[in-house]
Amino acid sequence: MKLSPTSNLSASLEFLLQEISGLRSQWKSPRRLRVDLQAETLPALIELLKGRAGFVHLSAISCVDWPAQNEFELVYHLWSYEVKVLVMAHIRIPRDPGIYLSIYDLYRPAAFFERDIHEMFGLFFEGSPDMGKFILTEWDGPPPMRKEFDGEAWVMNQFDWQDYQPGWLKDIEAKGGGITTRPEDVRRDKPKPWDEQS
Amino acid sequence: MSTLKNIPVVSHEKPSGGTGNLLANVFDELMAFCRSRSLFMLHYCTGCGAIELPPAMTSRFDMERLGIQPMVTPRQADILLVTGYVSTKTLKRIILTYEQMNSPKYVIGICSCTVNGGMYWQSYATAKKLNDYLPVDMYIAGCMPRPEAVIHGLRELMENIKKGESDNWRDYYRRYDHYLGNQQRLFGENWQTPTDIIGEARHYDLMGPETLGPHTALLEQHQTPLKPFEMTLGLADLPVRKDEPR
Amino acid sequence: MNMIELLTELAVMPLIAFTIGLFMVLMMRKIAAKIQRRVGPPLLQPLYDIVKLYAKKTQNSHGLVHDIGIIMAVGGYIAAETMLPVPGMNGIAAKSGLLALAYVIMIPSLGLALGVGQCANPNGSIGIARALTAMLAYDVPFVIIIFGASWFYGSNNLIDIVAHQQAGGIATWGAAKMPVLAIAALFSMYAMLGKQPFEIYVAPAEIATGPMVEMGGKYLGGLFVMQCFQLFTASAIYVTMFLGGGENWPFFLVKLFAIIAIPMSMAFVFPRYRTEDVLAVVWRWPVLLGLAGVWLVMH
Amino acid sequence: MRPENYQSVNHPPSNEFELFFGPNHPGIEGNYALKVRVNGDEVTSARADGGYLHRGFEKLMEGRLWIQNIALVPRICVPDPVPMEVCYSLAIEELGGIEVPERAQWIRVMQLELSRIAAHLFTFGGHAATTGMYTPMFWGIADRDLILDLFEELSGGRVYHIFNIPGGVRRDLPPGYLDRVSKTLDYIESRLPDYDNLLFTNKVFVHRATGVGVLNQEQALEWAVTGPNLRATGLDFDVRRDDPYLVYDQIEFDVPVEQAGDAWARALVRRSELKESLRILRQVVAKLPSVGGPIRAPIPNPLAWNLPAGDVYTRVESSKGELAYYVVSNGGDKPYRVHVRGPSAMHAVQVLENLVTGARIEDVAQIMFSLDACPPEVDR
Repeated sequence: MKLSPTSNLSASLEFLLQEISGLRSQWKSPRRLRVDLQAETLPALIELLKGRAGFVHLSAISCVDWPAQNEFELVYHLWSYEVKVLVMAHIRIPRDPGIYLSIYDLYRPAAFFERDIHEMFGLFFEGSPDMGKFILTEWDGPPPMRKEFDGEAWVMNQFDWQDYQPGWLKDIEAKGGGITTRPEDVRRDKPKPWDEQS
Repeated sequence: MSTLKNIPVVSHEKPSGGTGNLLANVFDELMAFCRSRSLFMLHYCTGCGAIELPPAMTSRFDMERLGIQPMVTPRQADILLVTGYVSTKTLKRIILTYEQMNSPKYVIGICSCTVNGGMYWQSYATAKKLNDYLPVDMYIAGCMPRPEAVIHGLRELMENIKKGESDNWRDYYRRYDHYLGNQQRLFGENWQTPTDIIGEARHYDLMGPETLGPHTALLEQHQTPLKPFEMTLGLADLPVRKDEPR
Repeated sequence: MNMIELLTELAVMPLIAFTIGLFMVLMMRKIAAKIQRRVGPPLLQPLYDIVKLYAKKTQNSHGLVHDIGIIMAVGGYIAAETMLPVPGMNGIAAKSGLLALAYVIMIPSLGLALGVGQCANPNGSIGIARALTAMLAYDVPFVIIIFGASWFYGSNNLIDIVAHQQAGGIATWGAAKMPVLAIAALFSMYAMLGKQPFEIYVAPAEIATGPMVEMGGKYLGGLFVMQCFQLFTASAIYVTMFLGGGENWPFFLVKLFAIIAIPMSMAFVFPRYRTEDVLAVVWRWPVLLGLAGVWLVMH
Repeated sequence: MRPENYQSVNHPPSNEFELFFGPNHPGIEGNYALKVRVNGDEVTSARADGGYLHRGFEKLMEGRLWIQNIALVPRICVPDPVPMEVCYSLAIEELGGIEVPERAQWIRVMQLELSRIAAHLFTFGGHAATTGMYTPMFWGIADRDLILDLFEELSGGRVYHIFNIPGGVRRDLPPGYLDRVSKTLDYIESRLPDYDNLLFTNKVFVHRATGVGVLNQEQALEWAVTGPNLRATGLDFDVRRDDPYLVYDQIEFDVPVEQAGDAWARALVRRSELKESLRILRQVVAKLPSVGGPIRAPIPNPLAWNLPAGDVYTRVESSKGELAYYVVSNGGDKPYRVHVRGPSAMHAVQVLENLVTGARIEDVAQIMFSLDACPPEVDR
């Protein structure tokens, strides 16, 4: 069954998606379909979308770290040039051991995104052609995009850039700091300069 | 925009001063003048600031009327323009580039990020103060400085060169231990460049009190002798496109 | 001619050539600036550049051949200048000829090839390979043109050639007598100067300035000096062969600068060819024109 | 004059050698590197090496307020910063359910198209310079400066405007601004024939660019090529028209398409897009005076602004291709995760490696510039 951009588009796409078990879909806007599914059914969904609905364009693979649930969320953004809909397929995989399957055999661009996620989150993709370092070749710390990596603390420890102490800054600090109005001091009911309409 | 006052420059006598030879002084003046009027710059586009250099070089602002022109390789260049934040990976290349240049050479840090990290102060990937790693002659602050500001900064550098004040390149030789220490702190103990700065300092009689120190001792300890450049970069296993279906 | 006079000429002729070459470089940069809608460099900019480069304090030498290469590059042109008669000075032009000149102006390219070869930079090696290919390209029509001109003038000696042309004013100039050959020679000279579209060996975006990649300080200064000589030599050979040589300095200078301005004003609106395109173009048009010119000369 | 430690280097004899393009090389756009293995004149394999411009944007954004990140995002693509601001603002607006006033949308479209023209003028020059012709670069960048002047008048910044904020734009247009926009457009339009004469009908340039870096449509789709590079392979697709944002559905414009898929086709598509952008801008200039109303929707105090939890994927058409932001909020005052999908992330790595392999040395730089790859988008 080939889809065509018709008015019953959503119905036919949803009909197609019923073939995947345990899948929840939700239209976020006329051209954005959010799909939540089990990690093991994702390859089936992607094959279905690419083979039967013309979703040939892998826009991106995003990774979100949820340390509280001890999970990584992977989001596959797929676009179809024919039906003009973007499907966002959300899956969750455990952070430990943090291994998932590559979709490189279906989508070539996945190689870049998977390599990027591997560098930034330490999530390994089996079957991806190159999991070597690309951006962080000079970095030997933990994967920086993980939530437990505190970049600011690392910077404070590594660099001594904060020895810049000009006189004017000392004056301000003597008066109690650089920010004269703290965010929590701003009263919400009072009109703000940025609320003015021109 | 300001010349660097807070970099502790080791005081040294001007090489031309005190010889009493009028002809030599005139000759030195002439060379300083020519140096100031002919600046070949190597603009390493380390960051955003590189986008304001093409306007400064091309028809509207036209740096060439001041004798400033872009050059392509570090061997030919006089000024190293570091245009923006320097990531750790770039900083290594900047240092290699700088050491390949022929003295007198000048470093200009453009954009606030080279001064103190700028808006990337909390970024794990960027080095914060360029003058910890290289002797910076001039900072042009701004995010990003306009072409006018860049040209103004270069003119100030020209003035400094003409007066013989801008010679921080000697500082790199004289205080190599200091710079090497900062580099080692960022890149690890086994950091080494292909250029033998200590040997050059000895050869050209540029040794200073801090050329040698604990960090250069560490360098000696970790230094591997310069090897012939191996013609392999680990590319052998890459797929060759021609064999793949087009 | 006594010995002292000759030695003086040998010393002065390269100096004059260098000075004229400096202004030719300036003119080239000014023409580029005008086409590119900007101001361009100040009057003495080429001189500042060279003095600055020679005033560098540290050098990077890659070995003896590297040094010799630069000496050959500059020395070859200095030798060439002494063989080119200029108004009032003949140097050793009487003892040499067009053929000797053609050999001598190949020396710089070969010297550069030696020097760059020692640098062992792959970019430089590619660049010099391209430069030698370009030399091969423009030398074929150049030799044909030399042959035709020598046949026409009945002499290989530049002093004779100049005298022959100056005998009857403009009507006896080489360009008036053998216009086809003159056009072919202009084409060949354009290729010899290595400006776009023939600028295959100094391709910054492709091979990061080719032969100059490892040249810094005094080495680059040597190349800058060589460029001045190169511009003068190319222009002076053309003027001597086809435009009546130098009867007096003002005319001679006008002719020199006018000839060199032609390729310069065309260069900045062209991209560069690929290497094989240079061969294809230079071996086709100037060679065909040259052969036609030789045929016309011989009949 | 030789340093004492000088030692000569012996090279093993070999047909093959390796060349570094970059990170500091005029044939490479920005701070990026390409290692190529060359046999004779032909590239046998290539490897992209990025990360020189890595600042960890996505990490930095997680540590800053929603509104602070507006100042951060344009830095992701330096030659074409406006789409970055707009795309990020669109994401926040979608998350927060903010309706952007119509006038603000038109002003945004005006900025986007001005920025596209500026970026394309920049690209032509770079592309021509890789083939040794520098005049288009001088002309293009000087003409681009006029657009930067317009931006400067509008926002105070030449390159980074930070003019779009969630809810709309920062300020209304200055008086007489549209006249000056029109004047600049007239000037640029009058310059187009010059560019055609200089570059687009230049036989040597056409000869150099034809058949270089050929990308057919199948490959383009396979490698997720977007934007002008995709349209140069014959696929008629534009995010502005097919996944419309702002008021692009009210504007008439064509999507220029070329079939050949080589460097020349890509240059031609950009050339035609320049004309279409001028056409869009003329419509915007004609329409803007009649669109009244506010320029900014009321937003809460941006220093204490918690966006509702959720995630959103917004994309816009930048001058390089499809630009997308995936923004996740967990209900806090800072983004929980921002993922930037720069168009060049595809073009500069896989596509470039593949196109360069089998090409010749003199075409490597041209392929990179004709793809209009922007390294900071790759590195972020």
